Amino acid sequence: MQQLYDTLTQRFSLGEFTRQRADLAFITVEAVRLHALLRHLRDQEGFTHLVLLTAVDWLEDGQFQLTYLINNRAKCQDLGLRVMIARDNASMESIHDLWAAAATYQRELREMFGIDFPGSPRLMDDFILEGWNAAPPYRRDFDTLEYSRATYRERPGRETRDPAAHMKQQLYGDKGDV
Amino acid sequence: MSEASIQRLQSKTTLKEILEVATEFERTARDFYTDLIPKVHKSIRYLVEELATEEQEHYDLFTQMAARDDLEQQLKVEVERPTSDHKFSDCIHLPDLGEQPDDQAVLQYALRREHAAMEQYHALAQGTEAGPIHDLFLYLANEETKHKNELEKLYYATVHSGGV
Amino acid sequence: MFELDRSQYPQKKADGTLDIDLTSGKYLKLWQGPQHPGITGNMAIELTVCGDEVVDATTHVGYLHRGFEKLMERRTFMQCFPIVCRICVPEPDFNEYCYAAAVEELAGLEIPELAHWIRTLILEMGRVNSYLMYLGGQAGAFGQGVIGQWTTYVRDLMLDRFEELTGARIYHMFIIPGGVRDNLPDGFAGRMEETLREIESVLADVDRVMFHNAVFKKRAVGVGVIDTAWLDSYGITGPNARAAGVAKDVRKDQPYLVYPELEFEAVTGKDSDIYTRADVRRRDLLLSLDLIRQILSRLPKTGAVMTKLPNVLHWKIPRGETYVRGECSRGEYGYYLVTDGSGYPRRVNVRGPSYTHSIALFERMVINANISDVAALLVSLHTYPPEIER
Amino acid sequence: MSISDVLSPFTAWKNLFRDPVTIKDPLNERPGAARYRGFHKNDMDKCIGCGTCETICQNGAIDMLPVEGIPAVQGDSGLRPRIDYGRCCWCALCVDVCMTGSLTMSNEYKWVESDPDLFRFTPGVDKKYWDNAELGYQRHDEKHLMPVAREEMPELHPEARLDSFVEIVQGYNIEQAKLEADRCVSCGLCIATCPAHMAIPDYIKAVRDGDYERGVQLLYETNPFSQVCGRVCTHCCEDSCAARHEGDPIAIRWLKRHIIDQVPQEKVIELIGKPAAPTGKKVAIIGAGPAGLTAAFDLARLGHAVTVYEAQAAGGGMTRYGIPEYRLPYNALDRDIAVITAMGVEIKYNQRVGTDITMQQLEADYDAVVLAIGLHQGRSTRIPGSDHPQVRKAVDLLRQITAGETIDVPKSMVVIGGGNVAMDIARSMARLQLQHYGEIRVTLTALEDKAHFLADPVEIKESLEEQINILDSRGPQACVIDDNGKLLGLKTWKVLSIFDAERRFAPKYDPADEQIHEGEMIVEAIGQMADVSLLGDALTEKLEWNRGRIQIDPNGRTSENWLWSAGDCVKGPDVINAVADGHRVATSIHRALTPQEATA
Repeated sequence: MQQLYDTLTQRFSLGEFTRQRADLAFITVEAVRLHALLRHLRDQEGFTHLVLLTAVDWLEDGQFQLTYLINNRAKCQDLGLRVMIARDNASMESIHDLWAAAATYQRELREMFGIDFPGSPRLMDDFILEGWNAAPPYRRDFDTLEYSRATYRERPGRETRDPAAHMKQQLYGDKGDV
Repeated sequence: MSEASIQRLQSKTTLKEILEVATEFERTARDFYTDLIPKVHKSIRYLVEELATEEQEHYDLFTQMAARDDLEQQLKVEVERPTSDHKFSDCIHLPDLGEQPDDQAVLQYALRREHAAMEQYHALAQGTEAGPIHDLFLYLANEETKHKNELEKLYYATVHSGGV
Repeated sequence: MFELDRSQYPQKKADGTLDIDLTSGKYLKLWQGPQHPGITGNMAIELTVCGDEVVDATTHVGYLHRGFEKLMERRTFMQCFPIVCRICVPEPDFNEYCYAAAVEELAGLEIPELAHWIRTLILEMGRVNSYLMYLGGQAGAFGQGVIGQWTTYVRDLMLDRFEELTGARIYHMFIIPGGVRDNLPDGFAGRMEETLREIESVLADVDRVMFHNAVFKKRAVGVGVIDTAWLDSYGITGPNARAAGVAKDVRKDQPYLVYPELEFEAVTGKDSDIYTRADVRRRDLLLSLDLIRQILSRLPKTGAVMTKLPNVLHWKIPRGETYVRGECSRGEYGYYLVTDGSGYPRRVNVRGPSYTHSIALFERMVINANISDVAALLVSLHTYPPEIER
Repeated sequence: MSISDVLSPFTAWKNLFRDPVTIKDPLNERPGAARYRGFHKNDMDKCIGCGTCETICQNGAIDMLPVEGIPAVQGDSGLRPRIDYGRCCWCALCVDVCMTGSLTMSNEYKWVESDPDLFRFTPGVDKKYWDNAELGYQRHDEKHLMPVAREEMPELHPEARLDSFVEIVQGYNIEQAKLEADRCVSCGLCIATCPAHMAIPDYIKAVRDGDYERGVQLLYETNPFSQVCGRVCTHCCEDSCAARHEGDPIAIRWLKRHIIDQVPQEKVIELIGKPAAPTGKKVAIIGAGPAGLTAAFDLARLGHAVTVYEAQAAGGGMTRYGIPEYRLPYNALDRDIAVITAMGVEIKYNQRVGTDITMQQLEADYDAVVLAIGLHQGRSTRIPGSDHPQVRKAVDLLRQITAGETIDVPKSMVVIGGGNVAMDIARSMARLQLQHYGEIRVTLTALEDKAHFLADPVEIKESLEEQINILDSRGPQACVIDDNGKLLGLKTWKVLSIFDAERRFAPKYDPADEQIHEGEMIVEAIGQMADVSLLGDALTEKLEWNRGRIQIDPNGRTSENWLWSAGDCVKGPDVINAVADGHRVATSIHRALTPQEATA
């Protein structure tokens, strides 16, 4: 994988390289260079299989990480391309022209993370969440617990005690001055 | 109560007479502890007070016993003099605990005394045939044993357990 | 005009949308699912038909969305373990394996040898279950109800084996981060052998009644062909790819667990139609039976089944990311796990093979198909909706 | 396609003659597999209500609730898990994680009710037909979800420590401490047992997080003697630790020490902040031991002017003058005391109340007085010969060693007693013997048998390592003195039994088994008492007493409203109890000194 990275750096400006396993590495790539790099990897380096495309929300950094995982079956290699994009008005170039299946991934990312992929087919069609009005739910700032508390009724009759607090109340507590 | 009292005890052989000495034994002990109360440090006064109360209870018990109707006949019965008599009578002596004995000294004295009493009543029980008197002595022996046990526990807690 | 290239019909506008007038009365919108018996699981297909020919199709998923990927972000690494299996009902074990392996890799845990063997055994047992269910479904899509009755019967025997090994029939929750929960029970291999023989005997019947059946062949041969050129474009893996003649099998391509030590060849076909895909799966099922025998005869009898874990209540894993895959009955199953040094996963992304098969690929394949073949086509892609929407 | 493809499907007809393969009556005939994860069982005798099952349940299916007839006691919260089967997913993580092994699963899986609320039940309390089921899910023999063995504490080997008073316990390094802290399940059962109710799970979490400053703040919330308690606390918390049931309890004491070891003293002072504004009230404290100084610390932080009167030349009380340096180095103690004095506490050393200043004077000069004098007087067996000058008391000798006085080290000696003080003096004298004569000849005799020694097991283990000749079940009878008045040794009888059937002290001796243990010196280490002579006769008479100790109310106040008493002298010997007592009297005094706001 190091060899591949060395080859690629001669043609592309690449970011951080992380060797995860002998057959898996991650490379950070600038958003503008991604499409060309993917095309090169697909057509010249044998990474013909788009394994998955997904996003990671680094809320504290104000960034989304898009991960394009591609596979070279012949060489038994997996390469993850990390693209960091701004979280606000997040937008990324579509790759549906490289892999038809990418359109589905991009549709889901639009729905779940609110990331725009201009030009991607049927991007604005509801994918899973038909009629969803709240914030994109896979963003880190969407609180599922709070949402479910606000949306659903708690089953009545549930209560619990913290052992330490219960023991304090039962065994010592603040008896006060007598 | 020294030479004379030993003589007195040795000369008695009927149950009635032994019982009288025993009652006397409890009475003198009670008076001894009662006199001791104001002399000891206030912090251990509770100990002497408890001992005095205990002896008073025994004294009361003996008095009640002597008053029982069924004893009247029995009291004339001759009883074999117990072998532990000597120690028992020893304990009637008022010990020299000094001017202001501490808790350990009081406890040691009380323990020795209870031990002797316990043996004495056991021996008396053995010396009487099965029947109410026999049971009574056994009961008394048991009382003294219990008291002694309590004192030993207290002794252990007071003297031995502080050095953890 | 249909005699030439049917895929050119209906014509499309420059922007790729259909050049048809839905109000013309020539077309009909037809919904198949989510409760249609020919649909695999809770999904729906919105068909636009002209006569009995499909001119457009849109798949609708989301009936089963439980947000597992998000739920995992607020569960500790061990707490995620019981929920991952629920992502895929008929073959839950790949979730357990991929999740556990990803966690172990990022946490730097080595698991004992015996656990590798037992994990492999479990995965092959799960594959058998999944294929048995598929065979019944594929035959059922053509109206052959009896096949499903037979395969369900032998699947139930395999569930008994699962029950005695793992303590549960459907959601096994047995491949735990750190290893597996226990060794095989006494006498397991013998009872498994009986089960395998019964499955083989039923499969012989299935072979006669389903695969050597004029009706089945008539309906399945030459229908629903996947062009090998589509494989990469649509991310096609597993039997769907192998039936097209490409020996894509993670067990061979990127061997994991104890597969390097087992003797087998990837099962392939060449016609890439519904029949071939069914046949590839039938033979793959027989291969699994063989693999189970190989495993049971070779696994270590004793040894640790789990490695020592840190206290799982506050188990933290350093920042990192990885992807772990396995070959499930439907293709490449994978977990992309990102950790951030906390006690919770930063992101878990589940790659189920159905994701591309049943949406992008299916929507393309179903064009110009006959309405009566739609269900069979979908089943032939062997898709499970829960792994699409996770 | 061939003719056989038309015919072969007809082979299906053979099944016409087969029996159905379904089980006719599965509800009655089919037991779950031996490992089946069925309905829960909970063994009430083993469950301690730690709630770890609730913590791990990812479904939120478990509630911890009080149960009639199961009171909260030390080491058992009295709560029991109630499971909501509307949520349970049968993953059995609760069984795997259970700290006592009480929570298990049966192989039963059939339960029919018309009322859905009945599926919320407390296993082991709500009786079910599967309570006695023998089969069911078994977690693997080795518990995997957390380490059960304590991280080993680095210690000096006997050879390395025997000739000096260098501290034996080395303390965890950061990595070891994290591993040990990692084992804690944060159930908090220990908090109730700790006399000072320290925030144990929280400060252990601080170790896990590496946040030592937070750790120090947590320690100081409840205990200004972390250096001391981190080394010599009786750690009764560890007896309540949930981890002890299936492994070693968490080394709570060592983790406390680890925290305080990581933060420099100046930082500690900075972290706990400045005291409140002066209130103008004055408090005198008699005795600079843990109880007195804890009270002093609290009161000073509340803004009161605190003066501590200490008879010895240095502070710490029994922790300094009773505990040998190899267990508690003086500099560790000094650091604790320095933080306390940094709060403005004035300690007057070498000031013996009763001699240098009277109680009456203190009563007149201060708004409140705390008596925290400890137990510095040794008890004697008072066996014959025990008044010989070479029969010494352990506390006196230990005090002399600490004070650096020259001790006439005997070539051979006998220690009477089986408690920690006996071990302390035996081990201290052994070190001195080795320094002086190059060999150790210390015999320790105890009334108790080894199984009932009062000393900590680790003390006994280390004493044996240090060549102390420990003889158990020996009752001292007399100190043997020759005609010239020279002490020869101790005569003991074998103790046949020490307690009677009712666990009461009733020693039985076997006079036939008599031994004489050679010794130029005999040290009595059987017990201690408070020297209350400083009170004077008048105050002694005025005060109420309770079985030999000054009577105090629950807040530590005596019958004299200006006088409080705390620590060993009223509660018996224990550092952490003394600290707790110090807090108690400080709170009480603060309330007494602060004008009460009128309540509506």
